[in-house]
Amino acid sequence: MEIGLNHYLILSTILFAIGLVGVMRRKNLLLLFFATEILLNSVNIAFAAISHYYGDLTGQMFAFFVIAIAASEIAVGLGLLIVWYKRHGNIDLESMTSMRG
Amino acid sequence: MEKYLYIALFAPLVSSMFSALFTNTPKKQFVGIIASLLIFSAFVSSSILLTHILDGGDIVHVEMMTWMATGNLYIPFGFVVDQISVTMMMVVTLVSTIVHIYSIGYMDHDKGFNRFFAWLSAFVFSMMILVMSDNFAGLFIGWEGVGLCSWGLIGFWFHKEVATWAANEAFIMNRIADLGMLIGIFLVYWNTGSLQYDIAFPAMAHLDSATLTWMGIFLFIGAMGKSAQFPLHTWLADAMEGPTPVSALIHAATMVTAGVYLVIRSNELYDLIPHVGLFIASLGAFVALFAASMALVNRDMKRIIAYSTLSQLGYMFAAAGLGAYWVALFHLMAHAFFKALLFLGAGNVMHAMHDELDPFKMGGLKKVMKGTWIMMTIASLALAGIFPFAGFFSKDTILEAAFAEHHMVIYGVLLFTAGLTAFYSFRLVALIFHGEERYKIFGIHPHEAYKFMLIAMSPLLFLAMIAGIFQTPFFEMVEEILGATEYHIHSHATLLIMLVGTQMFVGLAILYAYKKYASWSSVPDGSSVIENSFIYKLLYNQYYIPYGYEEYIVKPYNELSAALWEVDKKVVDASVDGIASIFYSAGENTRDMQSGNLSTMLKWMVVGTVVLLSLAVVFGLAARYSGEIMSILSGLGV
Amino acid sequence: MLSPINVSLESLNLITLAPMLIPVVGALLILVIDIIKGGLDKSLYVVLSILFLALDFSALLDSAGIFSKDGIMLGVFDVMLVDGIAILAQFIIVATSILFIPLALTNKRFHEFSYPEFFALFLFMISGFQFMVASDNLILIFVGLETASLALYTLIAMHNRDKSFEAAIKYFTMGALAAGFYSFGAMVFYALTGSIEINQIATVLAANGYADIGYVLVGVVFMLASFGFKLSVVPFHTWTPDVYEGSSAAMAGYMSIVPKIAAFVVAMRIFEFLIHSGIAWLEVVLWVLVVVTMTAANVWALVQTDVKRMLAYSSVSHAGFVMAAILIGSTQSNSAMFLYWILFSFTNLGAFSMLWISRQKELPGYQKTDHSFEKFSGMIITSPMAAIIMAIFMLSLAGIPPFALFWGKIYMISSAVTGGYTVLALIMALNSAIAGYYYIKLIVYMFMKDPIVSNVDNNGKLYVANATLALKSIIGFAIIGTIFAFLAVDPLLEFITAFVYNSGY
Amino acid sequence: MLDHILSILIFFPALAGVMGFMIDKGSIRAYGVAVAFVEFALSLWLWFAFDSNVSGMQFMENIALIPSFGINYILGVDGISLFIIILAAFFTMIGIASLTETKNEKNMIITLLFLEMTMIGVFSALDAIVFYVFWELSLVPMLYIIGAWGGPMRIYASVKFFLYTFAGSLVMLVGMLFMAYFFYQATGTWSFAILDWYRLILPESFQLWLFAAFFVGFAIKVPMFPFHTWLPYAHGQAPTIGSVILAAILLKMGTYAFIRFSLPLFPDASVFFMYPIAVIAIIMIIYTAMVAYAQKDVKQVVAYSSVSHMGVIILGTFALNVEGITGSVFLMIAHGVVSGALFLLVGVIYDRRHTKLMSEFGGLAHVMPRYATIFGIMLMASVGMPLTINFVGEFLSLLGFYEQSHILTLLAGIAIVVGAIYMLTAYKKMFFGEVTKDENRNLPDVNKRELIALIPLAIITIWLGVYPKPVLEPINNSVEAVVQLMHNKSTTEEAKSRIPNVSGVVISKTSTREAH
Amino acid sequence: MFEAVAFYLFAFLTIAMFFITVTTSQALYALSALAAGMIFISAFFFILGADFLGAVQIIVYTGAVMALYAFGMMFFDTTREVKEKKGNKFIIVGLATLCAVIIVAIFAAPIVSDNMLSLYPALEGAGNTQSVGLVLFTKYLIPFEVAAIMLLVAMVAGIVLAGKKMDLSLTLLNAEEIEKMDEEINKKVLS
Repeated sequence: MEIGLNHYLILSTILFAIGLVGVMRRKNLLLLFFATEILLNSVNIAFAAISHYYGDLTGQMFAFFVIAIAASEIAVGLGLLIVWYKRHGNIDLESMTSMRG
Repeated sequence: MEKYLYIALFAPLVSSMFSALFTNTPKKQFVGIIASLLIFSAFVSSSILLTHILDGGDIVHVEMMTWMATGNLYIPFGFVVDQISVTMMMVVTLVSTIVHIYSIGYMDHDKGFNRFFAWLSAFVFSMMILVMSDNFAGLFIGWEGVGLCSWGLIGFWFHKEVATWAANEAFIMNRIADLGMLIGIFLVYWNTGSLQYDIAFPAMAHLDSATLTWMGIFLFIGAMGKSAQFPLHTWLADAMEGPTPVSALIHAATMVTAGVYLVIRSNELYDLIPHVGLFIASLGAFVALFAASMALVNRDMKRIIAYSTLSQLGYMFAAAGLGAYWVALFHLMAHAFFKALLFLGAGNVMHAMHDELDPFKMGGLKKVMKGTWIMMTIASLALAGIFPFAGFFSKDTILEAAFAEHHMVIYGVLLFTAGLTAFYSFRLVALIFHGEERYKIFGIHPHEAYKFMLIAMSPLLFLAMIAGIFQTPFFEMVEEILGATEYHIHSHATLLIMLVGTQMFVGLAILYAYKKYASWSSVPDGSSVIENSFIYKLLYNQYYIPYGYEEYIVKPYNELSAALWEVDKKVVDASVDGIASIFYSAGENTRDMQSGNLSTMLKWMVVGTVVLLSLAVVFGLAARYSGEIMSILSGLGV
Repeated sequence: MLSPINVSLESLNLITLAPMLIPVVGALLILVIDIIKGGLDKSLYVVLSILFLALDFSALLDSAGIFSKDGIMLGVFDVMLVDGIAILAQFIIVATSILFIPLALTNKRFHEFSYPEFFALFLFMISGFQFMVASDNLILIFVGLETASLALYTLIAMHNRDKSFEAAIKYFTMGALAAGFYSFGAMVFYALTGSIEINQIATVLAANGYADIGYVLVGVVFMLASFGFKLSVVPFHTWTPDVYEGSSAAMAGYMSIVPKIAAFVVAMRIFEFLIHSGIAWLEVVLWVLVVVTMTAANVWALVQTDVKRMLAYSSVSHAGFVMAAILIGSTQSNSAMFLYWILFSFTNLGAFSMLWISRQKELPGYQKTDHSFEKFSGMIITSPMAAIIMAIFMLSLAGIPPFALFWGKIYMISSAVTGGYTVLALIMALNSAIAGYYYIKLIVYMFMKDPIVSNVDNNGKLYVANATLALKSIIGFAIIGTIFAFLAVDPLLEFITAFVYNSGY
Repeated sequence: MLDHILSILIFFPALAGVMGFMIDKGSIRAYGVAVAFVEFALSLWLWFAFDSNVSGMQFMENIALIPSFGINYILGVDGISLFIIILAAFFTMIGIASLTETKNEKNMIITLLFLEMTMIGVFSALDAIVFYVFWELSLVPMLYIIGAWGGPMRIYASVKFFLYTFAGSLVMLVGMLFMAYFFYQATGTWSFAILDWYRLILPESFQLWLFAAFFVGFAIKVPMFPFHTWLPYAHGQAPTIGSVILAAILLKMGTYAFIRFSLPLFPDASVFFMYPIAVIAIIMIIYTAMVAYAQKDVKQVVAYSSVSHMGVIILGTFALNVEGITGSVFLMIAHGVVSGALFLLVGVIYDRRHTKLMSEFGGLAHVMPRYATIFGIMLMASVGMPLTINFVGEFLSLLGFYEQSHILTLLAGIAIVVGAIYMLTAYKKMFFGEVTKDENRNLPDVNKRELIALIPLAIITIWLGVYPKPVLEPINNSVEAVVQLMHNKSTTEEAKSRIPNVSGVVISKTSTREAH
Repeated sequence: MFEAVAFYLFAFLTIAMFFITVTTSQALYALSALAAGMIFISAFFFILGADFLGAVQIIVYTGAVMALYAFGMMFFDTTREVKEKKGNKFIIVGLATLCAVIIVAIFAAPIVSDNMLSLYPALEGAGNTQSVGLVLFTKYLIPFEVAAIMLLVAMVAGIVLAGKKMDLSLTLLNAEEIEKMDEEINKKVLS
């Protein structure tokens, strides 16, 4: 049984869906950030696979930059969480509803 | 001659404006005098014009200036003095001069003395415009002008609720008719291309009869309002709330005859449509009888006279409708004299009786008011058509005309009405001047009017007596434009029988009235048998027509108006506000979508994406399998 | 083995990089200055930023000159793409930034402006946006976008109070999700075409005649979601009101303009060729999104009680309005978009600046939020000039002629008319009427209600408490631009149309 | 200076308004009156310099504004707009002169000056966008006037006024953009110039849609049934000066626009929609007259009467012949004068009693005879008494429409009956009877300041009623040009027959004149 | 065959790990599962011949990112069980199902890739790292540099946000308080 591009794409999409579920489900911001990591990683698999099957390096490049972006996001995201945590002692998104309507 | 025309026309205007200057100042005697003088000058000018016309002079026709000119329409302020208008001018200026002088006495103690003359002269001016205009638009100016002045004068004592109510009623009812008139004018304009009499009337000969019929009907609707013909008659009786000189001038002698004037003026039109003429005549005859019947039982002196006016207007329309324009015009003139006299006499009585109007509360006044008694009696004789007074000549000619035209029903009705006329006129005279002095019960001390008032009335008395002799010269004067039909019964015997018969019939009616009322002694309190009979009640309540109007027109109008206002607020406006509030409440109801909860926000994003994704997939699959889908669909026969 | 690659420097066309690098240099300079000597006054950084932005602007002028002579420029291995719309967008970005940065010079002290990092990050952000618009390579777009976004999140948070953290976190989290969508979308396109350059994607797709329309649409959907987030298209807009409310008024005004124009340009690049290839689905979906965004945002704005939040929703609505340009996809509509956005930037920045100068630190009892409507009651009595200026901004936003936005509006609606979108044109017009209500609401408060007693006593100082000469000049600039926009419309229009047309849009 | 007199007329008040900020509060009224007087004098000069025999546009100005999009600053007047401009200047002048409002007087006067700019701008603009600019801009000062100085529901009323008219005009704006686009398609250049548009003959189906789009904007402004409900609120809540200007000038924008845009641009559509619009006009006339009758507040009576009269104006406009359109233009002026005066009069009593409920009055003719007299004159003008200004307009409007439909004119003519009913009833309630309320016993009669405003209006009312020629003639000439244009442009058979060919008529008219 | 086995094995493992990550209530489990999942993903990269990427994945994620998260977790004290309010499961499950359906719909059919041009083909005879390096420093030089800027931004942002500078909010202090604070700082500097 040959593993084709489609297998990877389906895998990637399943992981993406798991990430989405996590994004929607998580109330703890740190864990929510985990889910966003999953989103980006799932796409990376697809990029690498397409890159492989097309014999083209662009996909790997994209994945590379996605990793960089993910890393940067974490830095900023954790910074924000720390600020919030210092003030409120929690990182639950339910506590952030001072603005609404 | 133009000079005299302008004097006749504008002297009343000057008088009015002069008086108006003093509206807000206390009574000034000179205002009345100057106004009377100015009106008199108009009378003199009219007389000069009359002699000019009588001498066979040319018709005086002037165009003062342009009023409206646009597109095809050209309306000048143009005035014409021909045989018809000069007659009307004479009537108007004469009666108004007398009424002005009379009013100086009558309004002596009134706060609004100056204002009264302003309105009265304004009325004369409007009336002059009405009769002198050479086109329909000018006629309409006067037409509305007299309506306005009538409103101001009926409601002269504006602190009285009834007076102002009557004023508004008169104005509004006239307006209904004016609408008809306006439509008539439009018809004339769009069919003949002009509103000038001398262009429009000749042009009518070429029009088809349906158009002409409509024209005639609409113009006549206008006349019906102004002349208070059924069913627009109720305002006239109510208008008696105004000062009596006003009733004399406006609601007896001049304004109410404007409708007759219109029909006479449009004789060329009505000659072309005899069926409309017949309708007019029939309506006239009906109103003559109808109004007379109401006068029989009424207990208001002025209203009785008003009904008699109405009745006489019916006569005039009957004549005009039958094509006897000159007869109508002649009766109009004669009627103006004796009816004004009658009203002014009634004014004297009212003054004497401290504004008491119920003749049953008077009686025996001839002792204190001899002059008035004589005048009113003669005026009533004239009204009844007793030889040799004015009424005989004019009214009998109408009867003759009806007879000669073989409209026997009309003739019969008119004849019968003549008897009724005689009866109620002398019922009134008898109740006021004869019998016991019932006024004493009410502690009133009557006195005769100022002498100058009586003197002022004397020309009318004179004319009421002798106007008949003008019949022939008048006929000769107007035959040129009103048709030279003399209504002579071919057989002299028939004529004689008719004349004598009529006179006897009328005489009997007078005698009966005297017999019944000359020795009246009590004030009826509504308990007698006759007062409780159906017919009495019907007549006394004016056939319940005012009641009907109140109940079925005024009240529904009020209610409908109130309802429409509700509709305006609760349907039209509410729907506008509703649309606005749909947006607003949509905002209110959906703002919770923005719950402020980050998780919800993320879900919205995912939901949006998934929805779009599903749509995309559906579309993508449909595109991919479009061939198959089409074949399935076609297999299903879609 | 690998052979060395020779690349001639000229072929790199490094000039295309100049505008983006200038702010980077500026940012680094600021950081270095801070390291050498801390505690310097904010005015120094403000002026430095303005200077670098001015340099940036002149570099852009240079690019514009080259563009109008030689047409589209590619540079650095064709990653950079400097075409008309890139230049226009950068003009808007840089000019708005120049107008924004003096707003730091407030009378009162606010946290973010006291630290040089703010200015450094600000300049980095501008550079990020510039990269984003000046490329058709999805990677560079992504990286530029993230650079700018990460800086922006920090700038918001640096306002340093609970609401701003909340705003920053919300924005950040949703931004992370949007980044995921973006990368997934890019992946689909890459899978379909083997390329991540928009031109190339368009070419490949056109060559196979959109055979895999389903896949294309999946990619489009994810791109729509990701740019829908940036452009605050309903239902991806939910961050907008909270973030605007949480950040300082000045920042909110800035956010309503600059990130969006950058996103618009990219959206134009991505969606325009799809629209032109006649994908009915995209037309319908965009139509619906445009209409829903305009209308729903307006409807929500109606019920707001805070002016800033109201303006946030109004910005969403304006963005929806401008999105129509992408849907219509004609030269006229794209020009209209830029015209609209230039005029909008003046007006909106002015409006937010007016809020900014009235910002208090302690809220009196009648005021629940920073800029609640009650705060502005009777402003015409206590502070007439400010009230009139604010009213003019509101009228301009409502599209009352002859103020700035009206001209953008008619040109945009006209493009809808010309493009055959009659119903859309009507809806666009009628949305202005709905919007009228909430703009008028502020005018009602300012002009028709009685002033709050405490404000009468201090002569309306409240409304200009934060004002300094710098802020006043910015507002003066904005108000003049708003009122006399009709004089500038014609040259602007010609300039924009030429640039847009020559870029092939 | 005459070359730019229109620009001067438009921007002089605006400039003066800006300068007004520098004037001290105590002196602002004198300043306002002076400025308005100068403006009025300028407008009279415009009339003086106006050549009545020319039917086309005069004092044209043309400055490029956004040439690439066909928007240019084009101004001009003809007989149709001339008198409304003068009326606007006149009413601003007497409005400021008779101003009784003392709260924030300065703001009020400056606002009025801006309003004057927008009003004159609307009537002299010959470019659709410039027209639209002033049209919309005029809402803003009015919004402020109603909202800041009005009655208890002023904010609701002003916002309703603003949004309603704003929404309508936006639809019109889309129509304008379509029109420009069609022009662009036909000629290859963008243009919003009305005179350019006049040359464009559109197919009927396009005309119908565009007519409808323009109609929404105009109908709300007029206001036509069922879009009229903002008006009673606006009038009911507005201060006197607001009502006066609203009734006298702002409402005329709608009817003016019908003549300036709808008729000549879409002759076939005008004919097509003639009957439906006439029916609406008749509903306006009768329905609102009855609603007016049901009012308890005298200002509401006058407000609803305005709607009723506007119905007659609309009817005259859609007579589509010279008589009717001339009549409707004249009636615009007439209604401006009369309703303006009536609102001033209501303001007089409101200033004294701070109520407008008729039940609070009664017998005022005893205590305020001069007031009663002037009110009476205006009342009679309002009900269309001949020799007052209104009659000329009403007569011509109805006369004109009679050519199109007899029955509808008959129905519309009910105006003169129902108008009399509500007006006379209101007058009776206020002025007749005994004085029943003690507060009314010692009311002062109209004072000098009020007379300054009212006497000229009374004089105009009578003067133009007796001698309308100086106004009627220029209107007539311009209207003839419009009707001729419509006739030439119309494409359908029905339109050709409905719209008269004036050129033949002009000759015959001169001949009839000579005959006299 | 080996490839298939490896694919399914790692696919199963990644899915399982990530599933644990999003569902577990123990933060520590989640973190560990995430880290494991990241490593398994790098396995795919190796399978697919993207050695460089695989290495970067392990270094960056397991090395840097996870370390960051771990620090964060310690800071936030989330080593205990995380209590999360459960939202509406229906929405989540529904959306997930929809996603799944869509996935099947999308990728059930193969993507056509006949006319695919390889723009930047992996060089024959060169290792993956070399090829990547070549492309990265030519074509993607600019993105690379911009990524550097981005990391700088992230660094600055992280320092600013997490550092002391945010401890005292000038935004919330009024003028007098700020003055007092400045004085204190000056004193410190002087002393």
